[in-house]
Amino acid sequence: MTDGLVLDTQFLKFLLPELCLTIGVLMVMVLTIAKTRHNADEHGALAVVSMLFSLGALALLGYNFKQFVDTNPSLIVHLSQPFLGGTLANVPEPETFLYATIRGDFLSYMIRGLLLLGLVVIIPFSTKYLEKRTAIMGDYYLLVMGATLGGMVLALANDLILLFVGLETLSITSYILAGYLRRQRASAEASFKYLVYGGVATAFFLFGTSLIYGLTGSTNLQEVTQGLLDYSAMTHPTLVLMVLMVMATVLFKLSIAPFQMWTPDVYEGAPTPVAAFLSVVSKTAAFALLIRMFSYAFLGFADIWQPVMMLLAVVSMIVGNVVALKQTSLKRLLAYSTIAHAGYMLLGIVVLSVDGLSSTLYYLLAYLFMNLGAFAAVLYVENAIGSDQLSDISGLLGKRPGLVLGLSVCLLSLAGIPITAGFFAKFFLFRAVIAAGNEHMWLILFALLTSTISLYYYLNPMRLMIVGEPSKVVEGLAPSSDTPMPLTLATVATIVLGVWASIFLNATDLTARQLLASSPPIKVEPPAVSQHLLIPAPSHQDQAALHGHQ
Amino acid sequence: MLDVGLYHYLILAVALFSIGLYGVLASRNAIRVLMSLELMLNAVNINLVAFNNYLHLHDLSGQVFSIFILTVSAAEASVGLAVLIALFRRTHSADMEQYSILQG
Amino acid sequence: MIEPNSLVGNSVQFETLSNVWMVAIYPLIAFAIIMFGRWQGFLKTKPVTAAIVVLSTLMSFLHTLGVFNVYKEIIGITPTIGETFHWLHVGALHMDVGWMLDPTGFMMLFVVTVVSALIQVYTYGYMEEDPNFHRFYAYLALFNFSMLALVLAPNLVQMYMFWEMVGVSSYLLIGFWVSRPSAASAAVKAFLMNRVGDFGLLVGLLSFTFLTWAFWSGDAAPGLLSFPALGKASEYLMLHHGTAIFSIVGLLIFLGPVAKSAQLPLHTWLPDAMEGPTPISALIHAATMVAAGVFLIARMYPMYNMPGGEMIMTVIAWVGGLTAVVAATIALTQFDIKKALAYSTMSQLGYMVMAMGLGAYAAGLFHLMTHAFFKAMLFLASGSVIHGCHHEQDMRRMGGLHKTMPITAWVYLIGTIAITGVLPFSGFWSKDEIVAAAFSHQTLLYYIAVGTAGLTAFYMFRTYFMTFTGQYRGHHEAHESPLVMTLPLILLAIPSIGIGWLLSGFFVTDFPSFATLITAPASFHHHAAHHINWTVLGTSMVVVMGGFAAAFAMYSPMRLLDPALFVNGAKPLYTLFSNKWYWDEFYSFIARQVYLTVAQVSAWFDKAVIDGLVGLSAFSVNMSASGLRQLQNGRVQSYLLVFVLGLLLLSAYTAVQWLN
Amino acid sequence: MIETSPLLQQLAFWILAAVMLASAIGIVFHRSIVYSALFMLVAFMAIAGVFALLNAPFLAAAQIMVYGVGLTIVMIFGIMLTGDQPFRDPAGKERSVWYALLPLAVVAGLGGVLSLAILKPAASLNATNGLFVAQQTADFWQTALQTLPGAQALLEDGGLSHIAMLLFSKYLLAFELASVLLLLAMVGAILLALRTFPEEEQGAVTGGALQADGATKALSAGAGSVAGAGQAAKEVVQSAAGAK
Repeated sequence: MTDGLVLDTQFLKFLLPELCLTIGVLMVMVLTIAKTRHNADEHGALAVVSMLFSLGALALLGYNFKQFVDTNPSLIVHLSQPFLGGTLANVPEPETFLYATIRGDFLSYMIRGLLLLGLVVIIPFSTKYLEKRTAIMGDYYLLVMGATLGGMVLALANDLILLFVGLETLSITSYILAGYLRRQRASAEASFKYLVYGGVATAFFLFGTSLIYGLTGSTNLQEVTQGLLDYSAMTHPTLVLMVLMVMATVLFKLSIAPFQMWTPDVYEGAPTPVAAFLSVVSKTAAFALLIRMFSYAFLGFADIWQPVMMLLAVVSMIVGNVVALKQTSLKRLLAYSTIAHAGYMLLGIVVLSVDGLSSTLYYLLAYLFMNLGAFAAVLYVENAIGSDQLSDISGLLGKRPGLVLGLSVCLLSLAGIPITAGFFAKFFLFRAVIAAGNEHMWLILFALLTSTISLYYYLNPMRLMIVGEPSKVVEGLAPSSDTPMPLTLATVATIVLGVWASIFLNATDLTARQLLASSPPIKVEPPAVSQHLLIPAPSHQDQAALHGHQ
Repeated sequence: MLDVGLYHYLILAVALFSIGLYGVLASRNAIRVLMSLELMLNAVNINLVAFNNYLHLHDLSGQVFSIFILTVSAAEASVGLAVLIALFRRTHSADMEQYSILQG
Repeated sequence: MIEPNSLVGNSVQFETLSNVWMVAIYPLIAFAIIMFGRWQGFLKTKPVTAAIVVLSTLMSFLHTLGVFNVYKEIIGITPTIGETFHWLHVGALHMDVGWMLDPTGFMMLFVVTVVSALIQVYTYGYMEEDPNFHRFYAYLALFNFSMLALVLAPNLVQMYMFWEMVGVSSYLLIGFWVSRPSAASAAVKAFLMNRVGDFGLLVGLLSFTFLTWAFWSGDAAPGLLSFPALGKASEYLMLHHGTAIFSIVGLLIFLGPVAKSAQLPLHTWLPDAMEGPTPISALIHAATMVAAGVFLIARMYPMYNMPGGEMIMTVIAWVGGLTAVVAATIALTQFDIKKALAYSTMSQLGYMVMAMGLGAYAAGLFHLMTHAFFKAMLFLASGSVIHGCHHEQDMRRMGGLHKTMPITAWVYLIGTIAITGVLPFSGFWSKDEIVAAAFSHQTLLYYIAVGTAGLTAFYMFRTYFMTFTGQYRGHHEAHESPLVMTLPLILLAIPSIGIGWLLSGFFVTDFPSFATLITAPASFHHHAAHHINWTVLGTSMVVVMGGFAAAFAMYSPMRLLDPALFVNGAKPLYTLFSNKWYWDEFYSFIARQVYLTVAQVSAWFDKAVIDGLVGLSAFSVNMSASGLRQLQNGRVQSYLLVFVLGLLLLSAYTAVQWLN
Repeated sequence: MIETSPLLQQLAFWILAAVMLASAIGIVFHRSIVYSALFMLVAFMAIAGVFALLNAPFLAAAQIMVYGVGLTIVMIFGIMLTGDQPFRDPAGKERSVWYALLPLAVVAGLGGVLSLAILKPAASLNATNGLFVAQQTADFWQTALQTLPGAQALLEDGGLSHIAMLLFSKYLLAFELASVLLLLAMVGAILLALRTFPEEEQGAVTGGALQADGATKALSAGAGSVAGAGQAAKEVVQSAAGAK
């Protein structure tokens, strides 16, 4: 260590998207300072441009991906499987950079891509919302980009310290964002609640992390994983508390019951685009954290956290879906729906299989668009009628057909109605859980039951908007057929993702396989070729007899 | 008893953490809540430095971790106070009981 | 299935074949242009809108023609070709999308494109005054797209999707005049009736899929529910689950066609759907949508027409036969010209379904084809009459229109002769084959078929005489329709006259006959390509002549007999017929009485067990929702308390797990 | 420092621990919030002492700078800005006693479980009191000083250069991200605490607020200063690295 600083600058290339984003943050900041009068559009445009640059950089990072493809021609076959058929034999080892504190695996690409994608959709509709409510626009972009930066670092971190700093960058900027409309009491209150709750959760996370450090003497995730393996066979309460304390914080970020109680209050009080950000971008980053910690570092302690998380996933589904039935505010309803969806997504991770992980990643992708679409629609509704109460949106179809159509598609997708992405996400997820073993049937039972309950509160707003008598606010509204761009984008993506699910599933499958293949304790078995849904597949003789004449 | 070792520091940290947690859970004054939060984070720092000193002297990454926690918690505290000021402007009270218009 | 890439041929030919799906895309493009095109001026004018749609249909027609030529040249006339892509390939699930064509599909493509194109031309004249002209054309294009895509579907999954789309677009078209309450309710009725059928179809498809799941899973398995593999899958179903299950599944699927082709007992929507604009009646209720039901039966033939499927076939035949006769009797008493034609459509569809049920695959589809032409023509002619009489539909206020509307009268007469099945006209050839099939299979159905032919002759000539002969009884001066409406009529008259003898293989021997072109896939009952059975022909001719004579006696200007004589003489029968066999009343009785009774009983039951399971679970969901909301009291400190408490409970939970 | 006599070290620990816990309890329970803030200062100083005992002199200094100075001042600013009667708890209707008892039970439960868990002997490792194997035997430091780089660094300059090296190599990205975080927190704190922005003046909310605008600015400056203190700590490190 005392040989002086020798840095391998290779890692800078890998961090190109983050660098682009940081430059964007600084540019927006300079613009904010330089201009006496804020112009929301300029800032927004600058933010979106830097996001796009960042996304482009991420795409450029295909360089190691491309190398891999060049050396593995079978990958092309794999990626084009929906059209050609074929299988992938092996996945590449993930790379690490900067003293192994950064991990360049497919998961980090995928999560960073998701985060940036989410933000690109969020920023345009944020502008529309905030410029009506506050004069200070520039700082918003600054903060929201900073939060995303934190999330991206979270996704690529291979070190507990980096993980922590990324997490806190995301969290602290989120606290500020939740209170962005500080002149509104609700917004300030949401921010303060979120901060206190998040602060305590952070303390718990750190306490658990300090125990990890105590046990292994390292902060590097790989070394930690190796070090914890020595303890994985032991039954000692310190280990349980260590795992549970870290878990509580991660699940708090995911709003899994019983760590979910902040969610509805914060979503309701925060500005709507921030609520969208928290429910999509922040949650995606939290999933990265969850996967890093539990599908990797704590894999040896699966017998501690697996039953607990299964239980909590089910509890979240129940709590989220049941309490949503009683909501009268659309934003709050979406907050509870978020809790329920987090429960579903958690299922894919707790079953610890390639399929499960892959379908959770696909679910995240689908969820990103359908939930952003729903939030965008709610935001435009709020902008139009100044309220998100269910009683006020009644009969909106006559005045805002485009909005109602978009919101309906997104709600149907959230409810899991066929041909939308939400349906396929649930379908693949449930399939993966079933395939992981018969002992998980009770999870599916609860998932199906609560999905049925959820139909009511997803369809109720649609019923009100489409066949309800126009409410007073709606009656006074001038008709307009405008369909805002972000909403259209999200709606179309919701359908497209559903129809072309195979392509995305191949990418998530690759990611999941690489992730679980590189985690030391559990060797991943090659997935069975024919995983059947309900009825056992026929033997080979049967197959031959059946298709012999074709 | 007097032979102080790692476990003394760990228990000290647990005690500090618990007191801090109680302060967060039970204080009525919002500023006191923020102060208690800082106590909890400091407890973690004690843990980390103790571990580093007693178990893992091959490098000082425990201390580095503490420095980061220190930095971040300072940022968190200042943001917390700023939020509190904004909230106080609307409610004219630092009473935690007042901060509950969002519910249900 | 022969894949195009296994064909020897030049690349142009290959391209032509593999681009067949474009046939369905042209109307979709037209729809998109009209619906979403934001251009003003030129594109918004009515001629351009109409031209875009007509052109798209013509493109479809020409493309079909081109494909047919290539197809015929390089692979002969009968095999099935197609191309599919994996759409969802997850685990055992192989869901494909793509296209498939066989002679039956080609026949449908030709009929749909030709009839649609002519109707779209006609629409320009009929709907010119309508303020929502553009929307109407957009819907027409959408409907066309759905129908063509349905025909091209290579598997039941894809077909079901477009089946639903056809339903939706027909709903839009029937309810086009939304301001008329009767149109709106007719649209809703059509939609609901079709929902009943579609639900049966969906349940049938799902149960078929699950019962034969093992067949469709595995690496070498064919795409889910693909038509070429349907026969094997049905054998699998029969082998593993027995005839009873097989028949139930088959009949559930048959419910789809029952509703879509307006067969008993799900037929009541079709006459009501005449509330839509007349071109729609011509398009949907003569040539395309209702034919989709028959087409589905044809596609399901590998399943229905196999050893053990006799039960299904019998049910299909009888449903068809009964529909034919019941609809014909109702048509006897109608005074609304469109309603009369609607019941006649139902009756003719009954013939087709009966033919399919009798195993006369080619005959049924042949009748579908000839009927599409002459019935579209009849509807359009009736539209022309309605247009000329200033939206008058009651035949009692028409009459003598032969003088004022000669072209319409002539084509209507041609259509009438065609539908009655008089020798050289197209209806004769196809109906005769069906009657002959009934003759050789089911004597009772044969009598029904022949009797219905007589009834058909009577009511069709009745409408003709009432409308076009005698004195004009209306108030406004009638006038002939413009050329844009009469030209399609004249063009449709040509196949109505000629297509029958051209394709019957009887007169024109160097052209392949319909029966040799269209053969049932994996047919079990080989219904021999029959020669004209002179007994059958003679009998039906006599009966048809009888029907004509009766109509002539009662409704021609000579008035040899007073219809009232019969009306009063057979009062109960007349009442029954004119009240449409009380089907509507029956349904409202079910809806009102039975449903109400059931509702009361279940209300009692609900009350009795309200403290039981059902009430309790709803109650508990409700209460737990309220309870959980109570917990959400707004205090962040309580939330944190729950956080820590949760953590403690979870560690206790883990400890307990460890102790076990 | 390592050679400090064990007895003195132990005595110092007990005194610091007692002071720390007592003042922590003072923070939570004292009726006056201003006293609480002062107790906080004491607690932070005691923690700094503990750091010094644990061979972390740099951390002890940073603790005094960031917490002892910066944070306490910000808290006092906060108290001044939010309490009309800072020496008393906020008035309002009385809370039920459960609001104190229930947290107490839960926290006692958690503290108890945590302590028991940490102290529970681990059977499979030959240690007497828990999972963490304390290696400090008599000759531990002798071997450590010869073999472990961390211990050597402690002996050399209290670990300062070692920490600096870590920050600028292994934890470079975390370090840079932390600066972005501080920047954003500063922007956020100013944004949230400032009463009005120039852009907002026309729509300024009137009435109610008790403070002068100058006080607000002082607070945001204070908030900035805490963040600044973090930066300052880093600058020290930076200079140390430079010196190296």
